[in-house]
Amino acid sequence: MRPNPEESQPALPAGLSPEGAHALYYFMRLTRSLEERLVNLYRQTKVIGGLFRSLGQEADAVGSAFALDRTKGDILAPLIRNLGSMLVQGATPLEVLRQYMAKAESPTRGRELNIHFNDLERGFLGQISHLGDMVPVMAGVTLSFRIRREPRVGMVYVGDGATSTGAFHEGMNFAAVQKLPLVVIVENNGYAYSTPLYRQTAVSALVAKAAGYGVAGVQADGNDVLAVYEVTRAAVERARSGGGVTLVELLTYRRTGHAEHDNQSYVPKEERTRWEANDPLDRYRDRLVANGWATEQQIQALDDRVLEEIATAVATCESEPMPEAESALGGVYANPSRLSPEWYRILDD
Amino acid sequence: MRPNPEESQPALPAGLSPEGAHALYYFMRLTRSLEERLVNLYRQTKVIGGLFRSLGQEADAVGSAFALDRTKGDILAPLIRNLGSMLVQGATPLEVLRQYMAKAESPTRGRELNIHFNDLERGFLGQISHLGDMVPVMAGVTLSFRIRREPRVGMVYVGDGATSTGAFHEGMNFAAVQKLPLVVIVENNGYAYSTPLYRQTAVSALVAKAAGYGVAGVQADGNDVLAVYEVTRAAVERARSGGGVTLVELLTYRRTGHAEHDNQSYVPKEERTRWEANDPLDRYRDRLVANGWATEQQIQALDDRVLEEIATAVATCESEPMPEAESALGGVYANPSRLSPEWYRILDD
Amino acid sequence: MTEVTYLEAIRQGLWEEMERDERVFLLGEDIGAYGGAFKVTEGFLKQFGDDRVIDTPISETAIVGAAAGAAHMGLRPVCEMQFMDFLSCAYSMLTNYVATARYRAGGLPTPLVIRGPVGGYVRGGPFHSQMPEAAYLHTPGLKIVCPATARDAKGLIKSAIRDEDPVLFFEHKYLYRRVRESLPEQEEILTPLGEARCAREGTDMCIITWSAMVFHALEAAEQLEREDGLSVEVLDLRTLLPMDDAAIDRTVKKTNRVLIAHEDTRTGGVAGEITARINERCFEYLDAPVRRVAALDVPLPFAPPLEDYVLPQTADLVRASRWLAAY
Amino acid sequence: MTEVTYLEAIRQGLWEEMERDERVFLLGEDIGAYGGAFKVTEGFLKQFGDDRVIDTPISETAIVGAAAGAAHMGLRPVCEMQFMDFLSCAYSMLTNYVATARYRAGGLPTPLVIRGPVGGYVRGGPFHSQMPEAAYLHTPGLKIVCPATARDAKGLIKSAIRDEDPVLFFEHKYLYRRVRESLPEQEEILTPLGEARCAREGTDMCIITWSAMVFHALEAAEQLEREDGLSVEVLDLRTLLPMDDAAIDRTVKKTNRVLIAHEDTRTGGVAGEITARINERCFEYLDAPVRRVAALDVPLPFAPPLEDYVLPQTADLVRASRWLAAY
Ligand SMILES: Cc1ncc(C[n+]2csc(CCOP(=O)(O)OP(=O)(O)O)c2C)c(N)n1
Ligand SMILES: Cc1ncc(C[n+]2csc(CCOP(=O)(O)OP(=O)(O)O)c2C)c(N)n1
Ligand SMILES: [Mg+2]
Ligand SMILES: [Mg+2]
Repeated sequence: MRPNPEESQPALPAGLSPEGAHALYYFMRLTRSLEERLVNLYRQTKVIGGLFRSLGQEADAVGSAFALDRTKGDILAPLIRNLGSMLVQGATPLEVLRQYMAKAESPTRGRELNIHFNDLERGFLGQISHLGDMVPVMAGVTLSFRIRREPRVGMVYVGDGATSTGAFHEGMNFAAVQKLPLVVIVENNGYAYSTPLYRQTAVSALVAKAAGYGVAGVQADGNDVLAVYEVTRAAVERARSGGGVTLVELLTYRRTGHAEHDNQSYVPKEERTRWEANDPLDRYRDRLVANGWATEQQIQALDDRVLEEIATAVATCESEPMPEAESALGGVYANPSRLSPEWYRILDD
Repeated sequence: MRPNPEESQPALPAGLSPEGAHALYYFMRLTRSLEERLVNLYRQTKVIGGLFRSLGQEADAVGSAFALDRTKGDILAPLIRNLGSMLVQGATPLEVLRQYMAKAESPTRGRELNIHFNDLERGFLGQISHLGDMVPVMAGVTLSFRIRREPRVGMVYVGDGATSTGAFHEGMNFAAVQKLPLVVIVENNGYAYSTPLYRQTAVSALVAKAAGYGVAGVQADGNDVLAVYEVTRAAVERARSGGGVTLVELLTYRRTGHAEHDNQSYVPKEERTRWEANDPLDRYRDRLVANGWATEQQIQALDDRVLEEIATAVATCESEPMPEAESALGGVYANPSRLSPEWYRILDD
Repeated sequence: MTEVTYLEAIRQGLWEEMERDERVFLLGEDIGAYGGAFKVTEGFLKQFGDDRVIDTPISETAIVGAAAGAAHMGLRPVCEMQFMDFLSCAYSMLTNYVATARYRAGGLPTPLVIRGPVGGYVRGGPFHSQMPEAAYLHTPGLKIVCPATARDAKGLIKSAIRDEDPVLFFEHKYLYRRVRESLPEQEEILTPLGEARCAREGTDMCIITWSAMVFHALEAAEQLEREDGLSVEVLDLRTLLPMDDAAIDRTVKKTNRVLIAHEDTRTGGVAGEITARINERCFEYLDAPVRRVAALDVPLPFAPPLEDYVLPQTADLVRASRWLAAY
Repeated sequence: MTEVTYLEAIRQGLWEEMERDERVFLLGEDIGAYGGAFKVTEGFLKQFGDDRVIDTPISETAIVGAAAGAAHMGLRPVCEMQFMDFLSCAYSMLTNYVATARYRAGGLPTPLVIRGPVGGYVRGGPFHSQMPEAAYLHTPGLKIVCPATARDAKGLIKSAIRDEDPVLFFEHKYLYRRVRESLPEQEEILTPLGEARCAREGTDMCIITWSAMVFHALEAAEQLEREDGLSVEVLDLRTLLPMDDAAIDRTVKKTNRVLIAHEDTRTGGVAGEITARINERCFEYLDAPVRRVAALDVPLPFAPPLEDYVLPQTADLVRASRWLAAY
């Protein structure tokens, strides 16, 4: 435990500075507000394709990503509901908006959607839709760390549903055998699309799967950002010091439908109400204030900053064009030659 | 426990009659001797393709299959080293020889090799080479039992190596969630081809995987045919009575190479010697005699019967032809029509 | 006669077969309480119960493998892929286990249907827009069905369920709610697998196609008639495997100029196979090279201008047709 | 110059690249202590250590996925499939994740090689004999290499490892120990991807083929020269993706009669694509229909008479060539 600056304040978790505590709040708020703005844009049909919310899961994404060390080149692979993790790693609201609105300047130049984009320098590798695939891929990323003796850590997110995939299993097992510096965050948010946990697996807690792979397993309250931070930080430390894989189960709840079109008719109302009362942002805000880690004014300032940043980003993004049609070509291969299949396109008429 | 016929004899395991005890020996001996004969034929290049032995694993195959109820329509899906299980279910030496020698009268008419053949009436479904695939398939077989409310049980064999496949994982999880009447026999024989267990998985006992699927898990000495029978029988009972899946880990050892061409250079010699001293047939024979469950003469008679049956089968098989070339056509679809791709063959010149 | 959508036609076909034959059952992700991502199976759980409408884990290999096992035992499984893009996860089980079962295992029956949405034009990005027929064309033992109309969607799903072999049933998601047709309520619709349909008669040239591209072809044909006075035949293959060679021969021999149009990428697409067959069987009847119109050889991008550029459009068909007619 | 087998040539190519570039590493099942099912990597573990020669669990999806991750980070993974038949287990990872990475993810590099044995004529049965090039042809982003000679096997594996994109490297197991050639010891052999090789000059007709079928084609060509006085050109494509259209055009325009031969089944095989390309680009040069010789459309059976009947043989090439020449 770090020395406590003010006698009256409870200590922050190990490794977390007062600025860090504020940053956690900032990123959670940024996630929440950016998604709210996206819902608006979606209703105005300015978002192309589906919109996936992480409402109620912001603590799990932000707290876990925050446990990585951005000075050491750690890398994470997020899921669709890990906008917060991407923001922590340095993805910007403007990039996210551009992706959702299919703009020419988006990181994928309009080729891929939503938060499917990456920047290995900043430390995030975008997922593809096929669930589970990022586990083997991150096993490979962390294998490169081990081969090169780099003290870097990888983190990969998996939903409760995605644990059923063969790719998850093969990647977990591979990483376990190779004792790779990988933290696997299993986000148990109760549902996979409409499928409740008990139809996805016969275990009642997904952390039970750790034993089957011979790796460490821990569970935490995914709506408590500090708890998330603490367990993940321990897992990151274990990974960095050669202790291998940890499966971290974070218990949380998907408060919206699978995507904006889904009205959640399959969800018992009480269940939703119960989890609304367990909002991770509210909880953390109250705790910040109650523990004297932040003042109301500081929080207000963070809220204001978030809204302003989003407003600026939206303004920039909205005025931008979509990509030129012809930019769909190119980039399938590193060195397009006259022999490239791209070249073999519409014949001259 | 059934009443003990002779005061001086220890009791047989529940469910096993004295005839059953002899049958176990018979099937183990039949497996061993048939494979020995196949090695001969292989050296004479009469076996086409590779030859896979189960030397030292006969107890695991025979004891587990014997725990099924052949009067109730139970079905098993064997692996390459489960010749013994196939024989228990009623596959004949002649069928096996025909398969290995690619004969026209073989169950697959020369289309598939070795013990890749099936008869759902007798209760065995042949594997394909792709490891792990039979787990989902047997989940489907047992799903049909449940849908139709039939009191039948399925059994599927998986090697230590095959537990790493995505197919194994998806099938296990599916069966676990659906609580299907399926017994999963994990044959831990120490190696997958040349790969030792510790390079295949980070768990030291594969039974640990049961917890990750929320199913029952048990472990037994795979070289003790009665122990195998007992644990498997309990698992079969559990399955039949609605208790769902059991993962049964049988500890055994692959005393030969992966196939006949493999000289096992990667295996420590002491290890092999140790397991040679733990031969399941020797052990069971000694126990039969020591416990008064069989006389030396009875055992000799069984040995003789086995050799005679094999000799007859070999004689029949050797004289038989391979299939006619044209028989390669047909049977891709149920109703070959003029539109079938088979029909679309070599154009008339 | 009531107006039904393409989606509703599939729903009706499934429903009728489940009522007719108690061996038929459904399995897939979110098909029960939720009724499927596109609501094709809405109401089925309530009607048929959870032994016949099974919500599965996210395990495409297990879905296909379990369907095979149940099919061996005499049931008639119908699997839903949430998007056909995810059938790739069951590629090995499907091509190695399922497709070969009858041939290699002494006639082991494996009657099953794998159905689900395919296709683009919906801003789905590279993993929710695939038109993957070419990936499965080269596997003997499979059948591949790609209906374009509501009538065929209903008639073919029913035939697929009654078929003795594994059938891939590719539903074009762009058509789900855009196609509406009057279907007879009394008559049972059963469309045989393996038979193409002449969607439009013509004499100057033909467009051979299937699925959503049929509508582009019809649009192009009308425009070409109007603007160029060309008479364009449109052949809707409906089933790709087995392929209706007789119908292909007929239209080629009649029109002598052939355009093959598909939504999938050009290289390795099904048009290659069709071109080869035409070449082998009707070479002397060709007055011009067989032309292909297909997607460009890139993963399908997301942004509307990109997707529109990569996917074949009616204008592409018109341009290629004019080239053919002028040849 | 020493005589080396096709297998030894691959071994040498791998060895040289591992010595040259420390980013190159190997992963696969039983490739370490055992040296691989066919002993291609024998001695590598001892030389390069277990960070660069990694024995993996039986997890093809993990092998390919992990290779992709390591490749993103700048390493140069070379995966071995014990048999290419098992690459089907990684089909989704390969076609969806690996092949699209550069295109969809802002140029994300994924240089990796997946190598291993393909092909029949070895009594391997349906799951150890596949020639699966057609399954991957229709995925933009992949390259597919199928060497026939020892020289090409060495030169192409080296180029594949140096390539910036994912390469499938299909080694024909029938050729492993049957092909023997003298290779120069000093000269470094680097065969560029995407360039066909004229294996035999001829003027009356051409056979376009690759992998083991090249030898059948050469045999047929010799027989046809001897018995019929025909001059047959043989074009060994070597790389199927990208395809060397210029070389194909050249031989078609020169010989005007084309036979395409492949070991894979006919329907959906690569010959369809080649036929379509020839048709589009050289239609006026064709004096006869393009003919295909391929395996029959069944899973490859095991028994020798069956396998021999299903797979194309030299006699099939001779017969089809005579038909073409007489057309
Ligand atoms: C292999 C695969 N199958 C199916 C899908 C379709 N799909 C997309 S999201 C989803 C549910 C995912 O649930 P979970 O893993 O719990 O993540 P969550 O949405 O709850 O964050 C499904 C089935 C997919 N993307 N990939
Ligand atoms: C999916 C797949 N990958 C690779 C192989 C090649 N292969 C055949 S047997 C084998 C080892 C199997 O080991 P294990 O499962 O332990 O069974 P055992 O041979 O020990 O009985 C391997 C790697 C295969 N058949 N299937
Ligand atoms: Mg979930
Ligand atoms: Mg083993």
